[in-house]
This record gives sequence, C-alpha cells and structure tokens, in this order.
Amino acid sequence: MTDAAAAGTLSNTAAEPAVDLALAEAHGLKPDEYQRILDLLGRVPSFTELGIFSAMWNEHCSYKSSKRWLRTLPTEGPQVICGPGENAGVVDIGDGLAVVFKMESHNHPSFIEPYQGAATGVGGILRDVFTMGARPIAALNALSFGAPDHPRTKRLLAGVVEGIGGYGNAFGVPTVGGELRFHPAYNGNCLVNAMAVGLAQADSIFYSAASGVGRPVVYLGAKTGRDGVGGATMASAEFGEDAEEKRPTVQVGDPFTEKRLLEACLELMASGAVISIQDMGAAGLTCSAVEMGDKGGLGVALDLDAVPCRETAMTAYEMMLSESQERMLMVLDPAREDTARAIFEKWDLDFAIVGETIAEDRFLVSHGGALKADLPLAALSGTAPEYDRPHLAPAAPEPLGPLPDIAPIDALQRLVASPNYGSRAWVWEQYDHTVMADTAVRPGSDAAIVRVHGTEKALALAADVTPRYCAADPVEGGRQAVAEVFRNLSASGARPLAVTDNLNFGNPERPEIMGQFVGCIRGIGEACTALDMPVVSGNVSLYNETEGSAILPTPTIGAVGLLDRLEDAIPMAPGAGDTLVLLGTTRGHLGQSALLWELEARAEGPPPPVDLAAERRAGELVRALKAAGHLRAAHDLSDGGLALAAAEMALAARTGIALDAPENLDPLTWFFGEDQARYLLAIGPERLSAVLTMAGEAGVPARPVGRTGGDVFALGREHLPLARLSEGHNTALPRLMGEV
Amino acid sequence: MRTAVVVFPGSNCDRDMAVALEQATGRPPTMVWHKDTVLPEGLDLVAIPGGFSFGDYLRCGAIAAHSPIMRPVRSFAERGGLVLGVCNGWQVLIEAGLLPGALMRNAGLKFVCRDVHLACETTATPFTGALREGQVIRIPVAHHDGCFVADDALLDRLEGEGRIAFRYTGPDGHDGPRSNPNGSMRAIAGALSENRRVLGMMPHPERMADPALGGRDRVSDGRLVFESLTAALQES
Amino acid sequence: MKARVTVTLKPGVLDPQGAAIAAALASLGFEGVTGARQGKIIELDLEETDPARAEAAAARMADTLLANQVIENYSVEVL
Amino acid sequence: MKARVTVTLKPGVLDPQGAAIAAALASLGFEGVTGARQGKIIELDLEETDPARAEAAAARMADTLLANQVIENYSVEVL
Ligand SMILES: Nc1ncnc2c1ncn2[C@@H]1O[C@H](COP(=O)(O)OP(=O)(O)O)[C@@H](O)[C@H]1O
Ligand SMILES: [Mg+2]
Repeated sequence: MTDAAAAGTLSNTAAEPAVDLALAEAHGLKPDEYQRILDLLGRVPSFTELGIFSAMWNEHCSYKSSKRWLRTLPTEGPQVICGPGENAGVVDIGDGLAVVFKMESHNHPSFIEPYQGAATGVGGILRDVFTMGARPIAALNALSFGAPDHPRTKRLLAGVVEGIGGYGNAFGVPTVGGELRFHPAYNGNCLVNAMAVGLAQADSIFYSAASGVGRPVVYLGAKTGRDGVGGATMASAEFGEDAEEKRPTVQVGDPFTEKRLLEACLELMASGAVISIQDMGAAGLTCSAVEMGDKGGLGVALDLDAVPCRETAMTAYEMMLSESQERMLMVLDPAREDTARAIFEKWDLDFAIVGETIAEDRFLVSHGGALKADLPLAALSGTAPEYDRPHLAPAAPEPLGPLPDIAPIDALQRLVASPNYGSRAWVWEQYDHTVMADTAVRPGSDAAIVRVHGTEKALALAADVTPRYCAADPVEGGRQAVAEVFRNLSASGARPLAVTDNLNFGNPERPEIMGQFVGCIRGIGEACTALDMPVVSGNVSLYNETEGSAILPTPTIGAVGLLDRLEDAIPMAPGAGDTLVLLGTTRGHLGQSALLWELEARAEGPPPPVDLAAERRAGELVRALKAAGHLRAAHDLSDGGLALAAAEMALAARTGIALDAPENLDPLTWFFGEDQARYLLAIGPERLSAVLTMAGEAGVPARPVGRTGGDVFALGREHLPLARLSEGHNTALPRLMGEV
Repeated sequence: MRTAVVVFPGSNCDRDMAVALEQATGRPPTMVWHKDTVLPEGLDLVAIPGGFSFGDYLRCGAIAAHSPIMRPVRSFAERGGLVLGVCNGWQVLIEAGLLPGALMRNAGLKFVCRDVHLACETTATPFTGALREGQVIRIPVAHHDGCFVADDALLDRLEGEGRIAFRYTGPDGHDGPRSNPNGSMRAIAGALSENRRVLGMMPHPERMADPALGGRDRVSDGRLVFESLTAALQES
Repeated sequence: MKARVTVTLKPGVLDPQGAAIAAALASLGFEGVTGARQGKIIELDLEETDPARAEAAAARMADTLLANQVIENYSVEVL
Repeated sequence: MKARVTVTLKPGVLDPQGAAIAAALASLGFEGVTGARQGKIIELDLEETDPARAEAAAARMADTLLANQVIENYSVEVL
C-alpha cells in the first residue's frame, strides 16, 4: 500500500468535480440517499467514493425496490445446495454432481447495440456459472421484441440472435432453447434474458466470501477500459463540450478471452489455489471487491496502480466503475501463488495482484500514491436503501367480447404461420446447439435435454412466461409461468428440480407497475411451493419503459429438471397410427388467448385460472404413464390450446393428425381454449384403456381426442394438407426477415 | 491405434473428438497443447478438432496454423501420417497449407447449425472405407465460415483425382434447396490431400457418433468415419 | 466511379480481433508491434460520375448501413 | 510509427458479404450501386521509426499471417 493510503488522507484531485447533491443526483442517487451517505461517513464523499456508492446503491446492485418481495419466494428444498445470493443457484443431482444455473437480463444494452449487448449478456451469465466452479453445459435465451412490423424489430432480432450465437458458439456452449415473442409493448424496450446451466462437483462449489487476512486479491482476465463507465449516471454537465468523446463506450464481448478464462478458472480451482472468487459484472471492481469482503466479514485494500488497463490515463473513478467484460477477482492461497501464475501464463491471461484482504471493516482504494476511497465496507451493502414502494393491483381487463368469426382450420393456419407461433428454427440454427455432443433433445421440443456427461442422467431445460396473462392478472400470470415450465419439463419426462427467474418490469416508482411486480412474485411463489420447484437464483430488471409506456410484465422463468436415465425422456413427435389422448379439464377459456390476440389484437377477459394441485397431478401422471411404458409422445398445451399443440406435434413428426370435433363446446373454444394443466399424449391404440384407467386413478380427466397418420391435418371435418401448414410454419420468421 | 487431439486455446470440440476416438479405438487419445513442439511417438492419427482456435479472429484457423504444434503436425503428414481436421480443424489445415482451397463466410452469411446429408464420394480413403460409394449419411454442421472456394482448375483436379470425400446432398441423395448449407462450390463438404491421408471436413462426425444423439431414428452415422479409421489401421 | 468507405472502431472500444492479431504477431517472432486494430473497408461501384456527389452518397450509405456508429467511425474516399 | 495493411479479396473470388451489402443498399433505396466488395484493414503500431523498414516489416507480417494469398491481395501504407 502506498504511503498516502496508509496515512489515510483522502484526496480529490483538481480535475475531479466537487461532490454535492446535484452531482449525486446526476449519479442517480435520490436526495435522501445522498443524505444517508453524508450521515454514514460524517463527511462529504470523494468523487471516487460517490461513484462507488452510486454503483452499490443503484437498483441493479442493491435490489432496493424488489428485495423485500424477493424474500417471500420459496428458496429451499432438500435438493438445494445454494439458493439466491451467490453468482448462481446450485442444486444437487446425485452421484456427487450439482447443476448450477441462473438467468440474467441485458435488455438495455441490447436495445442500444443488439449484437454486442446480447453477446455480453451471454458472457456475463456464463461467467456467473463458471465462477461457482461449474463448466457451462447449456445456454438458453428468452427474447421479447416489439411488433413484427415496427421499424426497429428486424434489426434488433437479427443483431441479438447473431450476438447470442456469436458469443455462445465461440465459447463452445450449446444454446438449446428459450423463447421469442413479438408484442408492441416492447417497441421501445426489447428484452434479452440469457440463462446458463453448468455442471460441478457437489463438494467443490466456489463462493465469493473472502477468508483470511493479508491474502492477495488477484485480478484475472481482460484488461480494464472505460467500457460502460457512467452509463446513466454520467449524464450531467461535468463533461461539457467533449461529451461525445467521453460518452460511455459500449461493451464489446470477447468470447475467446472468456473461453480461456473459463479453462484457467477451472484449472485454478482444481489446483486448490482459489479461496474465493467473484466475477466482475456491472460496476465490476467495486461490486466484486465489496461483495468478497462483505460476505467474508473482512475489509479490502485495493491498489489501482496494479490494475491492467487497456487505455491510458484512467482515473480511479473510471477503474472502479468500468464494466469491461471477461474479468474475475479472486482471493488466492498465497502458498500456491506459483501454481496460479503458471496457469494464468498457460492461458495467456493478464493477471495482477491488486490488493489484499484486511482485518478492519474498511474499503480502501488507492491510486497514483493517493487514497481515493476509504469507506466502511460492510455498510456499503448493509446500509443500502430498501424501499417498500406503493403498489396497486391493476384494473381488471376488458370483458371478453364475441368470438372471432373464422373457421377453426383457418385460424390455425394463421396462428401457425404467425411470427409469434411460427417455427423458431431461424433462431436456433444460428446457435450451435450440438457442441459438447450431449444434446439429446434439440431446440423445438417442450424442453431441451442435455446429458450429464459421463453418466446415465440428463437434464431437461426450459424457459417460459406468458406476459399477456401477467398483464391481465399478475398473480395468475405468475402462477402460470411456473406451471408452464413445470409442464414443459413433465412433458419431456423430467422431474422438476428448481427454477431461476428474470423479472422484467417497467418503472417501479409507478404503483401500477409495482402492483404487477408484487402480484407476479406472489403467483410465482405460490406455484413454486406447490410444484416443489424452489427459486435458486434470479435477476430483476426494472425501468423497462420508454416515455411512460412500459413493457408487459415479463417474469421469465427458467427451469431445470432431472431424468435419471436418458431413456426416460418423452419425445414430442408421435409416430403414425397413434391415438391422441387429452389430459386435463377443457372449459374453453379464451380470455387473453393467442387466438384473440393474434387474429384480432384483442386482450380481453381474465387469463385462464391455474389450479396448482391439478398441475401437479397431471405432471406426475405423465411421468407415471411413461414409466409404465404407455407413452409414445407427449406435448403440453399452452398458447393456442389443443389445436396448436396438435399442430406442433404433427409438424415435429411430419405426420398428419385428425382431431375430433367437440361434442358440446363451440369448436373455437374447444380447439383454442387455453385452460391450464393439460397435455396431449400419443399412445398406441391398444394402450387406451390402461391409460384411461391410470388417469382415473390419479384423478386426472382424460379422453381420446384424435389420431395420427396420413398427410392431412384435420380439425373435425375441416382439413389442410400438412405440407401447407408446414410451409407457413417454416417460413414465418424468414418471411418476417424478408429472406423469402 | 494411437491417436492425438490438438488443443488450441479456443478449441471447443476437443473433448467431443476425444470421446469419439476413444469409443472407436478403445484408447483415449493424447491431448496435445498448441504450444508443444513435438507430437507423441508412434502416433497413427492426429485430429484437429472444431472450435474457434484463436477466436477465429483475422481469418478462421489462420493464427492456429502458425502455432508451434503445427510444425510437427506438418512433418507427420509429410511422412504419411493420418490427419483429420473437422470444421475449424479443416480451416486450420487449409491455412497451414496441408489441404487446398479456402473456406469462406457461408453464402447465407449466418452461422448455421443443423443436420445435413452427405454423399460419400470415394471409399478409397482410410476415413471412408466403412461406407459405400454414394451412401448418404446424416451428421450436423455448425459453422460460420464453411463455404469451400477454389478456382476451376483446382476443383477439376480434386474431382479428377477423387479427392472429394463428401458432398452435401439431400436426404434421398438428390440436391434440394436446403442441402448445401453454406454455398460450397460443387457442394464440397470434405476434401483430401494428394496422398489421401489428410482429410478436412466441415460437418462433425464426432457429434453424431452415439445413437443417443441421433434423435428419433437414433442415427449414429458419424461413427462410420471413426470405424473406417480403425479398420484401415488394423489392415495396415 | 468507385468509393471506398473505411470503417474503424472508435477509440476506446475493445478490439478483441486486433488484440489477438498483435499477440499472434509477437508469438511469430515479429518484434516491436505494440498494438493492432482491425477495421474494414467497403468498396462501392457507383454509377454516379460526379466525385462530390459520389462521396456524399457513400457517406449516406455509411450513415445508414455500413458503419455502426454506436461503436464505429468511418471515412469516405472517392477513387 | 503506424502501418496500415489493407487486405482485399482477389478479383474473381466470390464475396458474399459484399454482395449482401450491395443488395441491402438497394433495398434501402440507394440507387446506382452496381457492386460492393468488402475487405479489411489492420492498423499496426510499430516501434520502428524508419518508414521504409516499417513498410517492409508490415509486408512481411502480411505475407506470413495477415493475408491469405490464395484468395487475398494486400497493400501496405505507412502513416
Ligand atoms: N430464443 C430461442 N432460442 C432457442 N430456442 C428457442 C428460442 N425461442 C424458442 N425456442 C425454442 O422453440 C420451441 C418453441 O418455443 P415455445 O413456443 O416458447 O415453446 P412452448 O410452447 O413449449 O413454451 C422450444 O423448443 C424453444 O426452446
Ligand atoms: Mg413459450
């Protein structure tokens, strides 16, 4: 440590602006938050300190609007090794192995620069997973864009998909699933939620808590630049004329460095040299150093002169706030420093000892011989503001009007060929989804299935939410999002293990938005409890609105399920000559349905109610039917109801399907109703009575509704050549992109 | 049969290749680091795996082609050793001058990952002996720069000398609109060196060497390439 | 008439390609390379015969499509 | 001293990226673009202070690594 730092005299250079309330506000701090800082320190913070506070206390790091609600989520279970609070959640899968996963948003950066925004989003979430000691084995992404015909949509979609592929493909993780929607509510704010799933030894998970005094704090990875410095917090007058030049630069992803960082970290962890580790995400050095100290009950002293920099004349402020990617902070065992050094050099990675752990509860930052920050470390996160923001339940949606005047088969043809329900192959063909040679079920099914390398086991992965439902009734929508991933896993034959969430909402300072948030969390919590899927990690993204117009509430749920043997997997594609059996109760619920929205842009009526006990019974029955050897294929029902589910099965199998006309419901409600807790099963005709018996015993309504075979798709007496359906489905996104 | 897999810092199919080689030969390959300057003694085959060797910056495979390990790989090939380059591995072998032509950005400009069908064009190689001539196999591609380009003279020569190992085709062996995933000239998916002992191919046989990965039909056509190799080496 | 648009990364923007090139040159034994940055050029064949108008047109194309001005700068030259 | 290596595709080598740019410009309503070719530039920071020697060094780098002379041409310029 330098003399000045030791002497403890804090210095603000002449070039640095004087700190006052206006500057604090320009950093996004509220007057009461600034007062809190003054009270805490008993003095005015230095410029660098103000930057540190703004980073630690912004919504992204402090979760100040969401924290009290997140605490209500169920996070425990016998399978959970580590719940929320670390870089990613950790769940036991037996055989001494654990699955490590999390989802995170990169919404705003992707809207500004779609390729790099999405790429660095993927990089960030992969880092979260390997920081825990896990090798990433799969990635998913949930994307929401504006209306298909909005002028920005095509460019955003093309750039985001290319960026996700560009990063994940080079890194070498298979991107196996996700979701993609278009809705005008996302015209001004797209959503890019990336999920990563990794595999680790259950007894060697790495955490961020530092331990031991006087241990070296090591910086590893890419050099630090001015990337992202300031972001929203730098909009003020301080830069005057040359604002353009000093504008925060967009972060650029470097998957090649990330790949080396992954391999180096895993080698380092295996060598026993790592005591604790934290990746540098948003406000990199600040958040990671504080987190390591805080969790370990230690102080940290940083010497910024040692930080590897990519640009000249970087200030302490800039280094502490830089969001340069592909960087890690670690506390190393001093006895193994040579081992560590050899590994860094093998992978040609920059590394430097940038500080040490100290006994006192202080966060000391020195640079150029001067002390730039001297803060009480624990209080930095411990006294971060927390709000109980007012919240209002949203108004009830408009009542459900008359049914569209359209023949069911024509409605289906339009749905299947729409941007929202057309084939996603245009997306996933740009993602390497077969690298690592463990992808047993590729994208396009209910859940993707990847093998647990070297074992009989496999993991099922899915991500979902239905924002239309969440907007109309947040509690029901929250329940439904969890129920749908539960169904995705169950229809694939997997036992649900746990979920991660990515809660995307508008401005929480508006009570109606906060009401959506509170409602969705309540629904998610109830469903996770009822379905035994604890929330082990997650991310909150607020302020997704432009000029007062917010996105639809979009709490994306990412789920992981386990298959003890890959043979337990249930395919989605039936064979020819199968009987189709519908599980669950059909009332023909068309409120907030895909049918109304896609055909007539009507968001009317309440969303379908979710009966969690019925969900559980139906999901368990599907797995039991598979175990009894009765199932050829299964698919869960969601958007578009029975007709769309059957069409997806027919398209996947390239076989015709005939669904019988309903007996006592209107055909549109029967075929397109979105009642929950339903599955469509394909079985050998000879199994029908056994299947109905098992369903009866399980208390799940079941009935045959059609059969597979031929090359025609029929709804009652109306039908279409399968080739027509398929043509519309396959060209939906290429048509949108103007490629066909 | 003794095999080795070359590992560059951005390789990402090295493990997949090792698994497939071990499955076929019963013996794990030696993993060789790009900074190494010698290959293990007594090797029968060196595999250059897929991935993004050095980020695929500058040109795919260009930086890797200059790494220290490529010197011994080149002399191994010159002595008649077997070398298999898959995807990025083919790009590296081309940049290293061990195979002719160039691999450029896909005609569709996008990364493409999906199953393709390949017609086996020659069985007179150690890599394809277990196939039938004209046999159509299904294995995945996953690349951004797989468009094979050469001048007419070279293309004619490759064809004339039977040095095209695989061509993209349709499931029934006839060309369809989606059969050539990258716009490769004359639909070339894999080509051989003059001595027929170095093969570069864009599709990934190692990703389809296990029926569990072959979807509903449990296809494992990639295995044929590895079985050809073991058979060829047993004979010799 | 031909116009050449040269697109380079803005100063300060990370250039992983350039960094990899510099590292590769060093490992090939080229000494004294302290940095490398990669950019691209787009050569346009234009029907326009007036140099000033060709240059203006190329600049409009760069603004709209050829350069991503969030991270890139460009310059235009008529050949 | 800085050297700029410009790498372009040889005439006759197919350039799908260039073709896509020309097509995109046309669809954006830019008229009179009869063709486009894409190339790259690599700007090198060299310790060398003698222009002739810098140029020769950059040319050697291009020969060895920066250009693939099967399909590409290059030119060197000292700035
Ligand atoms: N952005 C994406 N990336 C990869 N795969 C995707 C993406 N969006 C959708 N998919 C895949 O397309 C299929 C259909 O998606 P979706 O309609 O959301 O399924 P479901 O109706 O089961 O929720 C799924 O297999 C999903 O994983
Ligand atoms: Mg969905």
